[in-house]
Amino acid sequence: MEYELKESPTLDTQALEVSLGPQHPSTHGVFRMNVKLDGETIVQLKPVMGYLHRNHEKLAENMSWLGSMPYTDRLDYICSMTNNFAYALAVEKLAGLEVPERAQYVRVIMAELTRLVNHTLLVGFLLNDLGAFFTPVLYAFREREKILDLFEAVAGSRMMCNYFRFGGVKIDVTDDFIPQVKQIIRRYPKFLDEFETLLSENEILMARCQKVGILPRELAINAGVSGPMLRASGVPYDIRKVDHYSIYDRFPFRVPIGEAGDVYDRYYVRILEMRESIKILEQAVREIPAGPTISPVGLTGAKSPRNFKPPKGDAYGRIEAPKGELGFYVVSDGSAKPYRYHVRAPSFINLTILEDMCLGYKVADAIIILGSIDIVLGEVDR
Amino acid sequence: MYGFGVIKGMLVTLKNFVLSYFTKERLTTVQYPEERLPEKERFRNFPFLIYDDKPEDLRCVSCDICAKECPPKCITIVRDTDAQGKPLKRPKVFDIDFSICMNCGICEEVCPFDAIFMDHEFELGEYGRFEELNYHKEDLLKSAEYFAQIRPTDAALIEAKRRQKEAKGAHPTSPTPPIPPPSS
Amino acid sequence: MNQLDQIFVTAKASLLEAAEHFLPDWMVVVVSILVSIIAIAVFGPVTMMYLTLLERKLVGRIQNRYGPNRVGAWGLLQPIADGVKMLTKEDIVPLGADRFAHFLAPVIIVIPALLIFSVIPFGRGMTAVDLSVGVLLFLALASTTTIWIFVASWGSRNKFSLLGGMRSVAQMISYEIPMVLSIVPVLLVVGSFSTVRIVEAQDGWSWFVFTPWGVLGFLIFFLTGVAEVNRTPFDLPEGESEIVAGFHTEYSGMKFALFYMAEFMNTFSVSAIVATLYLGGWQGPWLPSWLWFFIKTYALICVMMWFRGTFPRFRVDQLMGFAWKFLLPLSLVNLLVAGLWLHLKPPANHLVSLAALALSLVVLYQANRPDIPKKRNYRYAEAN
Amino acid sequence: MISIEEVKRDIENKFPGTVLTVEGTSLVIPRASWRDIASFLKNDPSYALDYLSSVTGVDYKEYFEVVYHFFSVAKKEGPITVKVRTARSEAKIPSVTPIWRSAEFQEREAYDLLGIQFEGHPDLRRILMWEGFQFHPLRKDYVQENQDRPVEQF
Repeated sequence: MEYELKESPTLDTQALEVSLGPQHPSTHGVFRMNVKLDGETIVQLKPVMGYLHRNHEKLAENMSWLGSMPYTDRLDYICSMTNNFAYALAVEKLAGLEVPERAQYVRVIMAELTRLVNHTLLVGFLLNDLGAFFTPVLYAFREREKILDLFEAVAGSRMMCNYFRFGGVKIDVTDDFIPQVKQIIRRYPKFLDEFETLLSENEILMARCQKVGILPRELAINAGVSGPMLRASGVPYDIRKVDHYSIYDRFPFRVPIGEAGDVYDRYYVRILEMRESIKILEQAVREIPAGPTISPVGLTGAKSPRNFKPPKGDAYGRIEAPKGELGFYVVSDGSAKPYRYHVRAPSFINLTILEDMCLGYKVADAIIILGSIDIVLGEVDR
Repeated sequence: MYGFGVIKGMLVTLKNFVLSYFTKERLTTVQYPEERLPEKERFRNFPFLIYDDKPEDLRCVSCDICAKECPPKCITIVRDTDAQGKPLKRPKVFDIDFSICMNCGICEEVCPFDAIFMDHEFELGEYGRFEELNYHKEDLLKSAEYFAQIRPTDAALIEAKRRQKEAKGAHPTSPTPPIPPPSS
Repeated sequence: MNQLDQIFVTAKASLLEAAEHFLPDWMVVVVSILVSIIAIAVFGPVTMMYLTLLERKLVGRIQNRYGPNRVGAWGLLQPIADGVKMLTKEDIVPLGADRFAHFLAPVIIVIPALLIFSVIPFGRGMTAVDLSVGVLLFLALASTTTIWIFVASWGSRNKFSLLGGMRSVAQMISYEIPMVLSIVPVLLVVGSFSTVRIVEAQDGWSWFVFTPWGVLGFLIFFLTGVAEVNRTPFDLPEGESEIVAGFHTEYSGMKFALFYMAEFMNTFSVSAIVATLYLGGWQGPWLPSWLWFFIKTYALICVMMWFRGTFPRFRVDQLMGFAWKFLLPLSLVNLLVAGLWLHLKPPANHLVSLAALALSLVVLYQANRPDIPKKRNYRYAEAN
Repeated sequence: MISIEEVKRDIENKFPGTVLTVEGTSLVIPRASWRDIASFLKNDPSYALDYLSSVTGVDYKEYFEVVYHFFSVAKKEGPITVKVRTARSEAKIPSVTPIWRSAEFQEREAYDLLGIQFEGHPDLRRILMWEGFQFHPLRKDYVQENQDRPVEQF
C-alpha cells in the first residue's frame, strides 16, 4: 500500500518528519516510529526497535535449561505464565516428558487467567491511547490485582512468576486457590459487563476505532500475524484449537472472529475471548483432579538443573499466548545448556505490517493501531 | 440512538464514583505505610542464609550449586579453610548482590541442604547502587525460627525432611546428600 | 438574608467609606478599582489551584482511587505544595527555540483568562465592570487565547508543539462559530450584551434553560465551551497520547504552571458564562445570590471533570465534522426556533418551537447517518 | 497431515534434480532451489503453506542453518520444518520475504544476530542491535564477557 504526498501547484510544501518515540507516552515502551506526515496524514512509517535488546537468546545459551525459565518471565512481562508455558512445552517436546494430569489443569488455569489479565490491560491501555484519562486502565488494574494476588499466593511473585517446570509446575497450588479462582469466575463477567457498558457502545470510541487500521485477511495470514489480531481479520485460527496442545481439546470453547479487521474488531474480539476464557476456567476448576504436579522425570530439571540434559535434536513448541503465537525453537546438543534457543515473539512479528495498516490515516490513528497490535517491548526487543 | 452510549458510559463512571465511597470492593487502594496487605506465605523476595542455633552454625556447606545455577550469577561463594589450608564445609565469603538478583527463587530450589531461602523483607532501599546492595554473609544470616515464622508450611515440611535424614544419617550406610557433579 | 446576600458588596462599600475620610475623591475611585482588581487577581489563581485539587479528587474517585490525601487534611495543601514545586523547578528552554516567543506566550495567556472575570456577575451587584458589551468581551477575550497557544507552539520549535498549535487553531476557529451562534438567541430575547441584564432577565425560575431553544442553546454552548478550553473529549491540542503534550511540550516549571492556570481559569469562566447565560446566573431562591452562582458554576465544572473521567478523545477530522456538520446547523436552527418562540404568543410558541426543534433534529440525524458508527454483531468460528 | 517423506517425494518429483534429505522431522533443502520450492510450497493447493510462523538461524560452527516453520492456516496443518544450509564463510540465502511478509523482520533479525545475508530482501538492515555495531552476537565465535566472573569485577 502506498500513499502519495499531494503536491500543491502553488505552494512549496514538504513532508513533516516526526519521530514518535522512543520516549513517547503511547508507544508502550521504548519503541520508535519514524513518521512522515502530510498535515496530519501519515505518508510513511518506519518502525525502529531494539532499545530494550538484551540478547535473550545468547543469554540462554550460557545457562542451564532451567536457568532460562525466569528470563522468559521478562519477555512479555504482563503474561509471564504463558511464556513459561511455551518454553516448558518446547523443552518437554524435546526431552519427551509427560506432564501429570493435575499439572496440566493448573497450567491451563494459569494460562487462561493470564489471558484475562492481558486482554483486560490491553483494553485499558488502548483506551488510554484513545485519550481516555486513565479510567479504563485503572478499572482494568483493579481487576487484574485480584488475579495477580492469586499468582503471588501460588508462585511467590506477582508478575515474574517462574512457576512452570519441565514436566509440570514448580509446586502444587495452595488449598484456597480453587475457591479463589471460582470467586474470580463469578466476579469477572460482571466486571466485563460494566466495562463494556462504559466502552463498547461509546460513540466516540466507535467512531475512532471503526474503519481504522484495516488489515485484510490475506495480508494478515501472509504477514504471519497471530492471535486476536489474526482472528479480528476474520481468520478462525486458534492454536488451542489447531494444535490441541496440553489438554485444550477437552474444553469446548468458541473462537470469536471479526469481519472488518479494524481496531474495533481487535478490541471486541479480545472482549469476547475473555468471556470464552472464563468458560474454560469454569470447566477446568470443576474437573481438576488430585495428584502430583510434576513428573518424577521432570524433577531433575527442577532439583538439579545441571543433570537435566535433553537428547540431541531440536523442537518447536508453540502456544496461543494472549498476544499471539508464542513459539520457542530449542536445539540441544545433549549438554546441560541449550545449543540454540529462539523465541518467536508474537508482538515482534505482528509489528511487520504496522506500516501497511497506518498509511493514509492520521497520527492519532497510528497510535491506536499500535495500541491494538498489543506489543510489549520486552518481547519485541528480547 | 446516537449519544446514548456516551450517556451510559457516564452512568458507569458515576456509579463507580459513588460506590467508591461505600465499598472496599471498588476502592482497592491500600494506604501503604499505615495499611499493609497480608503477606502471602510463598511470597519471595531476596535470599537469606539460614542457621540453626547460633549464627556460626550455618547450614550452608559452600557447595557452590546455587552460585552455579543462579541465572544472573549474583552469588559469590568462597570456601573457608582451616589453619592448615584444608577446605572446610562452610563458606568464608557468601555475597549476594541484590542489585543483580532477580528474585527467581532458583537458589532455594536447587539447594540440597535447605540452607538458602527467599525472604519476605522488601523494604531494602539504599542510597547507593554498588557496595550498599552487595549483601555479605553477616547481613544474610537469619535464624531458623525466623524462617518458621514467615513460612510455617514450608518450614514444617523441611523440618520433617531434615529429621528423617538425620535419623537415616545415624546409619553409616547412607551418605550425605549427593552433590551433583558440575558439568562443563 | 439580604445582608448575607450583599456581604461582599457591603464589605467593599464600608472599605471605601473608611477610605473616604482620609483620601481625596479620585483616590477613592482608584481604590475602588484596585479592590476589584485585587479581588479578581487573587481569586483567579486560588480558584485554579483548588480546581486542580478538585479535579484530581473527583477523577480519583471516579477511578476508584483516593486522590491526593497526603499533604494536609484531605490533601488540602496539595495545591500549595504543587505551586512550590513548580516555582522551584528548572526552567528549560530548548536550544533552537525562539526565546522571546517562548517566554511571552505563557505570560500573556493568563491575562485574557483573568480579564474575563471582570464581566462575570458573581452575585447581585457583584460584577466588577458592568459593560454593555460584556458577552462580546468574553467572546473576544476567549478567542485571543488561541494566538498565544500558537505562539507557544511556534516558539518551542518542536514538531509535536507545532502539531498541537495547528490543531488548536483549527479547533478554536471551528468551535467559535457555533459558540457565538448559540449565544445569539439569548441576546435576541434579552436585547442586551450586558451580562448583568441577561441575569436580571432570568428572574425567578424563568431560566433560559427551561425554554425549548434554551435547552439546545445550553447544550451547544456548553459543548463548544468545553472545546474552547481544550478539555476532554476535545483536548486534541494537548492530546498526551498522540502529540506528547501538544503546545506545552517544551515548557517546564512556572511557565508550564501558567498554561495550566490559564486553562483552569478558562474552565471556570466558561462555566460561569454558561451559568450566566442559560442557568440564570445568581438567580435562585433561599440561598445568597453568590452562593447560587458558585453552585451552578461548580456543578458545570464537575460535569466537565466527569467528561474527563469518562471519555476518550475525538480525532481531528471527527472533531471538525462534529462542529461543522452537527453543531453549526443546529445552532442556526436554534436561532430560528428562538425567533419563533419570541414572535408567537404563548402557549402556541412553545408548541411550534418544540415541533420545529424536533423536526430539525430528526432531519439532522438522518443527514448525519452515514457518519454514525454502528454496533456490530460478532460470530464464532465453527468448532473443529 | 502429510508426512515429511511424502513432502520430500513430491518436491523431488516436481523439481527433478534436487536432492532433499530428511533429518528427524525436518526437511533439508539445498540453497540453490529454495526460492522455487518455497513458492511451490505456498501455492500448491495440496500444501497451501500460507503461514510462515518462524524463521531463525542456527550457527553449527561448520555451517549456518536457517530454520523455517511452516503452517497452513487454510488446512489447519503443520508444522513443516524446512532447513536451508549455507557455508559459514559466505552466508547467503535467498530471501522469502517476497513470498511471505512475515519473514521480513525475522530475516532482518537473523541477519543482525547471525550475519546471514538474505538475497532479495527489500530492506536488510540491522533491527535489534544498533547501526554500526560490528559483530553478530549469536555466532558461536562471538567473544563475550565472562559470564562466571566474580562479583568484585563489576
